[in-house]
Amino acid sequence: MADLTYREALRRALDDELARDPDVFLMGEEIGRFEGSYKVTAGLWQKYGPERVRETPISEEGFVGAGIGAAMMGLRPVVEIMTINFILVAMDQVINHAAKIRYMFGGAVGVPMVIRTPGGAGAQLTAQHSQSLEAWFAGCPGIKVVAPASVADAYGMLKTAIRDDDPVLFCENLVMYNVTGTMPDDPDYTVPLGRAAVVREGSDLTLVAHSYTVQRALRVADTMSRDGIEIEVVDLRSLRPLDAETVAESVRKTSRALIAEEGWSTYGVGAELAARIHRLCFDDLDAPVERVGGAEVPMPYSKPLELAALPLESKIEAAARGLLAESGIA
Amino acid sequence: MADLTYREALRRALDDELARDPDVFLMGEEIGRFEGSYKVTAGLWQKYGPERVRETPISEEGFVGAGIGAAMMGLRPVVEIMTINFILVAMDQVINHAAKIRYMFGGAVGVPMVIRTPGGAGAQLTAQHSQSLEAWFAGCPGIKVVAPASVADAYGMLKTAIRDDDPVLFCENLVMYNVTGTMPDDPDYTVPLGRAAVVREGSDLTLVAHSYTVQRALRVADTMSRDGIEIEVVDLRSLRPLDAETVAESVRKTSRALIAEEGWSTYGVGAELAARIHRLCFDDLDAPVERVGGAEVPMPYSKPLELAALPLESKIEAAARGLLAESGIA
Amino acid sequence: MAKAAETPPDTLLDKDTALRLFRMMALIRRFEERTEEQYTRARIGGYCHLAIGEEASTVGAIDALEPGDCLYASYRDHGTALAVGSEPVAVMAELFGKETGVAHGRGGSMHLMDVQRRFFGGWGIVGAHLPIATGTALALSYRDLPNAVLCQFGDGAVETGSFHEALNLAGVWDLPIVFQIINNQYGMGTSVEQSSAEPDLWRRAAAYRMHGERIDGNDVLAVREATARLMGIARRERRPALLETITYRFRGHSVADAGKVYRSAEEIESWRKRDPITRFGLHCSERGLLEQDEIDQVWSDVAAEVKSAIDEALGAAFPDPDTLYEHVYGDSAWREQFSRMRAGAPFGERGEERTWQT
Amino acid sequence: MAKAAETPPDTLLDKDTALRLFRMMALIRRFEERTEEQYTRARIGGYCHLAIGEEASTVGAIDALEPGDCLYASYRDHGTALAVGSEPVAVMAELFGKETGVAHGRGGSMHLMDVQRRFFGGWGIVGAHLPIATGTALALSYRDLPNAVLCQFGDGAVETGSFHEALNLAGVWDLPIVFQIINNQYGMGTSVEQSSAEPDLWRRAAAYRMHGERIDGNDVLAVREATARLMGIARRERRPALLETITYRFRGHSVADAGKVYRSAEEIESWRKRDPITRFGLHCSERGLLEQDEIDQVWSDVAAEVKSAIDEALGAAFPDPDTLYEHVYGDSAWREQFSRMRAGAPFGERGEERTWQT
Ligand SMILES: Cc1ncc(C[n+]2csc(CCOP(=O)(O)OP(=O)(O)O)c2C)c(N)n1
Ligand SMILES: Cc1ncc(C[n+]2csc(CCOP(=O)(O)OP(=O)(O)O)c2C)c(N)n1
Ligand SMILES: [Mg+2]
Ligand SMILES: [Mg+2]
Repeated sequence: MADLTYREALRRALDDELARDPDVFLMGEEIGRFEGSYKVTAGLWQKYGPERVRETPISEEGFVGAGIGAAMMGLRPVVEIMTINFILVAMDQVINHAAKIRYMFGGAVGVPMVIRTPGGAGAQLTAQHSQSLEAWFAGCPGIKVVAPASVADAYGMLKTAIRDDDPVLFCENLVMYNVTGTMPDDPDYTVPLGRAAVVREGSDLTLVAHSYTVQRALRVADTMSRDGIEIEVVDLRSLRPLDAETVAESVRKTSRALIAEEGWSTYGVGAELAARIHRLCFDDLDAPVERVGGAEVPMPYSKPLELAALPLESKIEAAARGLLAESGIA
Repeated sequence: MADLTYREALRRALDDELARDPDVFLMGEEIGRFEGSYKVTAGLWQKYGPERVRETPISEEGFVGAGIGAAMMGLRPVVEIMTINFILVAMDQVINHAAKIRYMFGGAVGVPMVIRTPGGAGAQLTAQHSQSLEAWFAGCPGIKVVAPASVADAYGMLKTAIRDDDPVLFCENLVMYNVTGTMPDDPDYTVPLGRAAVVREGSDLTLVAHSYTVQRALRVADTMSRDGIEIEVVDLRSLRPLDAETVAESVRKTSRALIAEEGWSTYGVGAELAARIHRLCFDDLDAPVERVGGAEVPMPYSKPLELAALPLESKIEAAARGLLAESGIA
Repeated sequence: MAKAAETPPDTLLDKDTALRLFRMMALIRRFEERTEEQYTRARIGGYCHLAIGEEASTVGAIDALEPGDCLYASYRDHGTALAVGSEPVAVMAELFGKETGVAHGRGGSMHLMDVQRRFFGGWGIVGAHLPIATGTALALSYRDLPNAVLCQFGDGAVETGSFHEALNLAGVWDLPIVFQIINNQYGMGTSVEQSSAEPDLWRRAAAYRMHGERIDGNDVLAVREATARLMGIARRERRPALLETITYRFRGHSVADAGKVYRSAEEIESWRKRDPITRFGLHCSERGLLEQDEIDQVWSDVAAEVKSAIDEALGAAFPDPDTLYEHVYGDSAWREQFSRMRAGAPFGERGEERTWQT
Repeated sequence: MAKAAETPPDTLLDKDTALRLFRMMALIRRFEERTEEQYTRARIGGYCHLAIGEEASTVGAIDALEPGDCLYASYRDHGTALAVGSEPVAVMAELFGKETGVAHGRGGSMHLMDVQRRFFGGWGIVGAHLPIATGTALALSYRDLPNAVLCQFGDGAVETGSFHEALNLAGVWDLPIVFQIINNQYGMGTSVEQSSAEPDLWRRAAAYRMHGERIDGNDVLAVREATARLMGIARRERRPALLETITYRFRGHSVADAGKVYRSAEEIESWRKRDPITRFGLHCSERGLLEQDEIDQVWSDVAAEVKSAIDEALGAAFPDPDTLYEHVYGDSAWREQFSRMRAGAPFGERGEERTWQT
């Protein structure tokens, strides 16, 4: 077991897969000489050369499309979109193309492509650079959407995603990059896509989150534990498919569910999850499922406003306490 | 009261607003000489000329952006995207720009623009031409999303949308265009955005839908009424904001809720609605909220497959009966 | 820029080639005419875009491909599929939505393809397949293969951002790809003059320091020569090119469009006089390459071929609705998981969990 | 194409103009330097893109605007805002996220604007403001106003689909707009040669039958002359143009980038020698337009101005967090409805419905 950052875990997964499979190549803006806008690809251009670590012009629509066309030939492109906000200019390629090709062509050809992209907010990057749009992609058949929230998952899921035969949107998070954690020593370590994980056990309330919000959830659980309230934290890990069963199992035990996410709640990840939980745990719930998300505003720049908009620990905690109160635990 | 088609109601609303306000202009592909791909703008180019009914090249990103820039100058562009599937190439303009400008610029300038676009499936148009993507937009602060399901609403809501000071995504439906209905004679008739409507009263189950699916819902209600089951049908009309209170009021009465939609259920309109209903009607529900949507596949071409994928009346009815059975009514 | 009049030297043309080209154009013409008829008989659904009049642009270009070359096309792709060598019956079966269709009935008219023959599809979002085709060229280059990509699209696609990004990538990365504008002079009802600030579309190539060229797209030999030459350069020198072939669609944009509001009867008539098939037939008989009875024979052969394609396709089975969830994802574990989903229910929900049936 | 050396005739230049141009460039330089310092003192958050070295391209162009002309810029916009005439204190307050900022603290560094002065913003998605600026030109034309739009963006934006669609629309619709590429030779760490198949970016204009021109962007007079001329044509003849101004950013892409991995020390040094402000100062003193003590006075004036802007902005109030939901929608009924939402809860949910506080 080694301690390293989320960024470094991703870098190692890329390095390992580049070394393992000559069909794997990276593509994106500034991922070479510049080492990636967030330095995830540092050193790989030097190591693998410009063909396998391909720097692109500012043409997301173009190079996501190029990734698709290369993947249809059996290559395994790992495309970096600098932040998820910019994927909107390539949305047609992702939704109308990558996700539909295998089906539309009757199974004759697939698109084994990974799109890596960080989302999230908190560094005053303002409205056009602070979004968490993953729920939209998770609503689309034909792609898989994952969002690792730990160092080990970052490594293990990225490897699995690269080996997957279908397009995978691999959601990272700007704030996660410097988070440290432990990683198994096993170089063959992989994590299957599509399975949620209970990352903290508890009996009083199930708190579900994904990506960086899992870290917030764990901190809230720690804080509340001091008051004798034990929160079970479920890390979704995958948004499509959604492992509602693991969540439901937890809720059946705790009878209460709170979902926290960085994106906007309305029509967000928590909407689907709340719908599922109510359906799967109808007779087990002591109170309706509660949600906390980012404030439904274009993210403002000014720090006090940004703090008011973010789903901070204090807000998650307040919602958890509200939920407990509502269902009779004061 | 006059009987006319949904298409004609839209055309009249455009005509009336063009006549009323010189700042209103239309923009889109084939909306002039060609009269619109689905003939909604028939005759308007002849009547108002090429400046006010502006034909565009195939450049959705370009002309949606141009609509924004014109709206920032105080004009009121009504932009037609031929079908909602093509809006994905202009997604960045809608989400990162239209929706954010007022806020990002501290309220100094707004974007009074309407984007009209039909969605829906059923005519074997296949994967890239059969989607219902409105939920994604409805998840974004800064825009409003509406989807009229009747002739009168088509007319009244389009007028309101054009007069609104913010960007409105106005979702039409390919199958709706030929649907006929009655329209009030009042030339000043408008319908406020953001309010759902109970379009059929009933006591046994609340069936919520939007756009063309409301028509399906009404047919299901008629059918089941013959067996003595009375379904209350709520037409959402607006997806953002979502009038959850009108829905909840109905569910408090019927104790059962089923949501039907043409899009994919997972992370769809029904997800948000189910989450809200459970929250607002926690103690009133006899069974968990049920959902029916389009099958989660890229739409196949072949008729038997397409029929299997569509949320047809038979499937809605089966779900309604299942829900009634589940909550003790056989 | 080669001029429209510069028909390439006849030395290129032997009898076999003449027959092959003529036969393919005739097959496509006949196939399209019967397709229109099948559409009006409601055996074909969805959109139906015919390319009657554009046969030379399609056939001339595709005839220039070598084994291993890859092809992309727009939704106006019936002729493309036939030219590539897909079985007419498999193409017609696709239009009928049958399981035996080239895409097993999943794709329909706009999404024909034949991956075995390296035809990577018919695509429905205007301009969007250009970046994808560019990626396939990137794969050829990455794997150091000696082939190139031919990417066909309409004049309307030239105004999309995808066109710009794809051509720039191909240029800056030195990719083996030829972009062919099948300029039929209209995108639906919009003329090139109305949609393009530079109506000489081939000139757009200069923006990418790329070779650009316009030729008479109703001259199958000119198209074939230019495509062969440019694909040759793409294969050998990894230099992309933009080829504009000027042609005309006799029918409306789709079967739903009469095609008459935005263009005059005279204009249509003047192009009918330049019918690429009649013209090539004349060319061949003038040069003694094909006799009139051979030409007649071709027409009756292709008519029979199309007829039997229709008959056979009519008899084929529709896909089993139970296979609805197949091919959403590729690997078998996933396939299994998803095949048990209940139609209409949220993703991942199992049919057997519910007592009632849909 | 005008050559870099062709400095326009000095007759254009009177003392007032010389002083105004010099003063504005000096103000921007000083402002940017102090901004960098404020950033390192953590008074400014988010990204911070400095345009030190690019002052002539900004100031020369904006000085050529007439009342009623409209301006768009990219996120590298501190100098743009100042050149437009926004108060330094309001700009600095925005960078500090204060309520008195030009966007009331909502926009920050990348989204400065001043609608009163027709500066329609600083935009963060590369290339995406080009279509928007085109729409503003369309509005000018629709309303038959005698003005034009100046739309500035970086060399990197030229490879986006938005560039292509915007220029084509402007061309085919004859809109009054000048597209100015502020070519600082890099998009982050990527050189123009690496990202553009046609590195002479001005040549891209030909693809839209548009006038294209490259000038020395470190020569404030050349920039001013070319902009004035092209804006004049845009205003009078409704003809768009593409203007490329070659310049260099001395700093990294943002404050987080040292700017040294992708370019050599020699290269940076060689450009420092062409510093647009020093150069213009020299030009003015050689021609007797400005004395050295006047130049010194300008530098000390702008230093004082920036200092007082900082001091005043520091003292200003932050926005009230209770105003978080203001300006999401415009009309007051909506505003009221949304202002009662509970932060973090799904949209439309009211705070007062819950017993507990956030
Ligand atoms: C992005 C996008 N916008 C609009 C459409 C609708 N549409 C389908 S075909 C077409 C015209 C295309 O014209 P052209 O590229 O010249 O091809 P042609 O039909 O002439 O073969 C349009 C606008 C689309 N499919 N995709
Ligand atoms: C669509 C999009 N892709 C990527 C980015 C990230 N990004 C921000 S600035 C930049 C470089 C832009 O270079 P250029 O246009 O030359 O402007 P400069 O920074 O040199 O002023 C990139 C890639 C973005 N903001 N938008
Ligand atoms: Mg065409
Ligand atoms: Mg630059």
